[in-house]
Amino acid sequence: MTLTTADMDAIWLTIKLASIVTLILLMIATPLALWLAFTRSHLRVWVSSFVALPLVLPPTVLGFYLLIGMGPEGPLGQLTQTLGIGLLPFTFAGLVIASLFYSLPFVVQPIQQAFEQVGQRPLEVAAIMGASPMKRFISVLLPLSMRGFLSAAILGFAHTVGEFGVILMIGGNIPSETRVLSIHIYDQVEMLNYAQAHSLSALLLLFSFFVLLIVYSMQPVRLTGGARA
Amino acid sequence: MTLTTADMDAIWLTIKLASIVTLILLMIATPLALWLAFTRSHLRVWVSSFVALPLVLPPTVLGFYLLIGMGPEGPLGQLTQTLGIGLLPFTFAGLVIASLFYSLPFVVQPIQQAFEQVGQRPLEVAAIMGASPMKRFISVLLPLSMRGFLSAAILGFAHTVGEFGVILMIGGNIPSETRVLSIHIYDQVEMLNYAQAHSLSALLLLFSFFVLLIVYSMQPVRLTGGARA
Amino acid sequence: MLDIDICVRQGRFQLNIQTCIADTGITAIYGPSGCGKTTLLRAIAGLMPIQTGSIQFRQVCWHGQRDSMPVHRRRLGYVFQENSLLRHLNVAQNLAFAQQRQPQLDTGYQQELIELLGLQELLKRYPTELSLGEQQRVAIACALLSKPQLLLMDEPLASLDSERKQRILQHLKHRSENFNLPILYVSHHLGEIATLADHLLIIEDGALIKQGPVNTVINAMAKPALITVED
Amino acid sequence: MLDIDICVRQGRFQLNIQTCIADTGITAIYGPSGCGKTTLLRAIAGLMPIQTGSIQFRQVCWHGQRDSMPVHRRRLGYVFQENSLLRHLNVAQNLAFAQQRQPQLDTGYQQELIELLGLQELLKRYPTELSLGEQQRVAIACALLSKPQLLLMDEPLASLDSERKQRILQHLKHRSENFNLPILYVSHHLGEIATLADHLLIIEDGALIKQGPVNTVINAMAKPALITVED
Amino acid sequence: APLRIAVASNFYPTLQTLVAEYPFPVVLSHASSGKLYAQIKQGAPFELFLSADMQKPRKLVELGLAEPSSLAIYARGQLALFAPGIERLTSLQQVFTAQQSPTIAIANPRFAPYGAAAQSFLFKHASKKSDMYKLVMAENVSQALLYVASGNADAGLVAYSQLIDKTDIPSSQFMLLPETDYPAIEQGIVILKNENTEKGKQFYRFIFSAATQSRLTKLGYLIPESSP
Ligand SMILES: Nc1ncnc2c1ncn2[C@@H]1O[C@H](COP(=O)(O)OP(=O)(O)OP(=O)(O)O)[C@@H](O)[C@H]1O
Ligand SMILES: Nc1ncnc2c1ncn2[C@@H]1O[C@H](COP(=O)(O)OP(=O)(O)OP(=O)(O)O)[C@@H](O)[C@H]1O
Ligand code: MOO
Ligand SMILES: [Mg+2]
Ligand SMILES: [Mg+2]
Repeated sequence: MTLTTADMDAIWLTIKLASIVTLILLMIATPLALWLAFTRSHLRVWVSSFVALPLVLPPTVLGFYLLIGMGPEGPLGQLTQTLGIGLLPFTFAGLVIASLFYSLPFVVQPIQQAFEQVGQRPLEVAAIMGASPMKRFISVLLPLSMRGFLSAAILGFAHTVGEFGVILMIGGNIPSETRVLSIHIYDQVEMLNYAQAHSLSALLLLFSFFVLLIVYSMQPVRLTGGARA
Repeated sequence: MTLTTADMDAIWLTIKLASIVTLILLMIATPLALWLAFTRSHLRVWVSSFVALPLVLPPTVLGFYLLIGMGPEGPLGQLTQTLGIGLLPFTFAGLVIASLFYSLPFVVQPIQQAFEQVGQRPLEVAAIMGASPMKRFISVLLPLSMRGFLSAAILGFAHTVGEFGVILMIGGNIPSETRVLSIHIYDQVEMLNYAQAHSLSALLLLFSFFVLLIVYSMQPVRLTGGARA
Repeated sequence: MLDIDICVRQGRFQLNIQTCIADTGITAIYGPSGCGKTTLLRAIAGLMPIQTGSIQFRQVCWHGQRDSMPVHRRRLGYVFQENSLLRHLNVAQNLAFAQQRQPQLDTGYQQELIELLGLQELLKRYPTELSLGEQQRVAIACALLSKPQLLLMDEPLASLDSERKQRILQHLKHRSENFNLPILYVSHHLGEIATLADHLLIIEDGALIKQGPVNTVINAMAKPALITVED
Repeated sequence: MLDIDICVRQGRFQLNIQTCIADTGITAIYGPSGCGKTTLLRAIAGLMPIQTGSIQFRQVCWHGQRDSMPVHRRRLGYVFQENSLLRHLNVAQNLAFAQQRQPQLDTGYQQELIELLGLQELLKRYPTELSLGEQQRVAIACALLSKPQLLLMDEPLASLDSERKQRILQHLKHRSENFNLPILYVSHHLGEIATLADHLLIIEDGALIKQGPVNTVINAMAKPALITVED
Repeated sequence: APLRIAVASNFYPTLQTLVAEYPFPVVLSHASSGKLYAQIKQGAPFELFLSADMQKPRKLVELGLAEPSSLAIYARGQLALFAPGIERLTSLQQVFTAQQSPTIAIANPRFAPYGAAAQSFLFKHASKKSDMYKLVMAENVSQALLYVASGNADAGLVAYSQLIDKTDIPSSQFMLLPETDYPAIEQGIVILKNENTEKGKQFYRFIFSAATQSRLTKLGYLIPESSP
């Protein structure tokens, strides 16, 4: 198969988008998951439900509301205009923001689950040994939750790569800016260029499979699976 | 707001689809997660990667391949025809099968993570007390993994409710049979019936929020979070 | 008789034991920390992969060349050195779970053990809500209630006070004698061993170095200091 | 002086202790299983919510009406009754982690402890790859290496053999005397207490029932049987 | 069983209006023409296909999935310019004078016929170089309209049928573009080879009836010069 410039652009854009979104998501999800895992506030249930909400909205519908929300009359749009950023739809930044909403629950859940499973004892041990809350978080909680972060990163990255409906809605299909691979392949299908669609899909699958293989292979030792744990 | 018959049909169809899919997914994912969590086979990495694959494919592209695979010339289509079931696309059964592929990784991951965190000791204790492998699974592993099953069920159900691209492709948008709520809302947007789209989305959100609230509230006691665990 | 002839590896540690253990009375296992006592009990229970060797209990093959009897069929009681309870069940449920081999709960004996071990107040509590000594007491009750044909105990009384310890030891001795229940009892406490055990096995560095009736072995021990220091 | 005046609740259990503990030498804490020994240590360490009361150590307020000093600032060593190690770090890394309060590793003392506790072979191993006695030894090393001003030990020697136990007890005594390090030492073993401790606290059912120099208290104990049975 | 019709999204609202007067039960499934084509190829249970273009129905005929003789143009789409921000819209140039580098929404020219028409119109009346405006492409004309309606795009080239008779869109905000300035949007119909062919033929005749064809002109379409 031959890759056209348009193909290469779409691939590169997709990798860029998914990487940036995954990174930001991990940064947002970690404190959120921390709070959800350890708080005793009754707000917990409400926040949990709220975080999971984008899940149930069909992507195109979510995209529809993001389009309105980021538009000149929408709250987000008014904010970005006041800040002098302009409007977000049809820009790469807009895709990033939309993807953050869309993939957040998939990243929060595994991290929260991992935090909950660590339990208090390792944190107590570290505190006794003189570790400040920050150090406990970095050198105890994080490494013990590696398995959860791995799941979170995989789900977040893959979900963003496979994202379609939201981007279709707010992207505007602009080459090199918002035409990611999923849209690009879809275009081929719509244009009845099935051969090109097949090739691109195969490439995407192979690449993803390869990435997943690597990530799963470097999975950390199972810290709790030992016979005596 | 007033709900038309078409609205009601779509809502009912969605609830039916998501419930059936979630149930089947839990049944498929449990043995798979069990194997993934406890095997030492080097196939593990390959199977893990394979399970996660549907994630990266854009839904419409996944739908496109399912359409071909379930069609008269596709392997699945040939199978169903030989079995005398006929073809699956554009039927409710077809939606169920497609959703299974689509949502599987979201259900396998949390269950697997939960199984891994249980560790060997509780299973050893139960075996010593005379529990057969089956009993160990049912009365020890399952209850200790409840948190994971909860996450899995929420993600699976919600993801199926929010599913759009795949269903649009293989469902054919047939009222009462394959026109689920996500498609129905999108139709309203397409037909510029924004008001109706808003109402339906609000309904979906409220309903989902309510369900999530209930599910999160009945979350089991944290078995490992105790101060001395 | 419990016939053991096994070789077990764990990282760089290797356990090589070939012996016959009496299937009556209490056999104490003694040895320095890390010598392989827990590993031995786990191997007997079927919880460790055995490299080569065989285990036979009362003429029945538990582990042989070709196959291995699954753990849940071996009719064992085992008080682990730590975490012997199911953390998702409360104390009463743990006791009930331990009796699944019986057609119905042995309420008489259960009541006796609840009194002996002082569990009355604890029945509704979950393992994470118990002190360590309380957990050990519940674990002993579970092991006894499961009507085992062989009882494995890995330092079961390490966190108990002397008064209660004495009563429990008496009960174990009585139970072992009257119900034909052999007990393998790991302890670091030679005083405890002297009062309780009939036989003694001494392990060092993964190998059996001495075995016999408890008095003979203790008297013959190379370092009598061990006994006098403590008692 | 360690001034304690606290009320702690845990389910239906209540601990009410008001006392002054000497800030020199070794103070043993003794009492039946479930009486509240672990709870007391955890409260002192700042790991338990305290209902009402205060804790002062050497004139510094650790817990008062309004605020509470965070655990990591209290300069404590604590050997927990179980799971005192960080399971994602190997032994050497645990030892290093314990020394984070110091500007640099105290390799001299670390080497001394490694020999005393026999950890040489274990440095590369993870906690799950250690026997229970080995874990306890590593935990003792960590607690001592963290240069604490107060050392809390919850039955730290329960799974160790007598020979090693003696050497460790000697070291603790020496360390406490020469480095002005008070030690609170929970034990069920009156023999051990008699040789090791300077002071003794007896707790029953959440309340302090006796306190004083170790010999006075032991001699005055209502049930001398406790001592003779065991020793 | 009711008659099942696959209809291109842009014609769906129009067809719904028409079907209201059809005496027999009809089930409409709509999607983009490309999707419907793929579905029909895989055995979708439709009796009729109303596409947005001629290419896809023709291909289905070539594949032997449709009645060759039934292939015909049922309507010709008309392009409209929609720019709600401009008072008294009369030409595309107003969009450029009102704002520098305006955002213009069209359907994707690579597969949506309205998109292709819109693009060629733009190239003719504005410029090929995109520094004069920012072009955003929607999946179809409905979405292009949404881009404009939500204020994210300043103007859009959409289907005239979407705007005509819309109570909430004043006629001063859009204008019909001259038919000669873009390639004709010929929308094709075929009868699919299916058991229900008879019912399909009946509806096919209904579409080409004089009454229906004249209604189409009121709904924003041009009718084909010759009907089958
Ligand atoms: N989470 C809890 N909920 C209710 N009761 C609890 C909880 N944790 C501990 N307890 C009770 O508090 C009491 C004191 O426990 P603690 O662990 O302090 O005992 P201890 O003196 O250390 O006993 P041991 O010698 O067995 O370790 C016990 O009776 C125990 O059952
Ligand atoms: N997973 C493992 N990998 C490597 N070595 C191990 C592993 N588990 C245990 N060991 C080693 O095996 C040896 C025997 O351990 P075991 O637990 O049987 O000792 P033990 O006699 O019960 O000691 P203790 O009295 O301290 O409980 C120890 O030296 C221990 O370090
Ligand atoms: O209905 Mo179309 O194929 O988007 O112009
Ligand atoms: Mg052991
Ligand atoms: Mg305790």
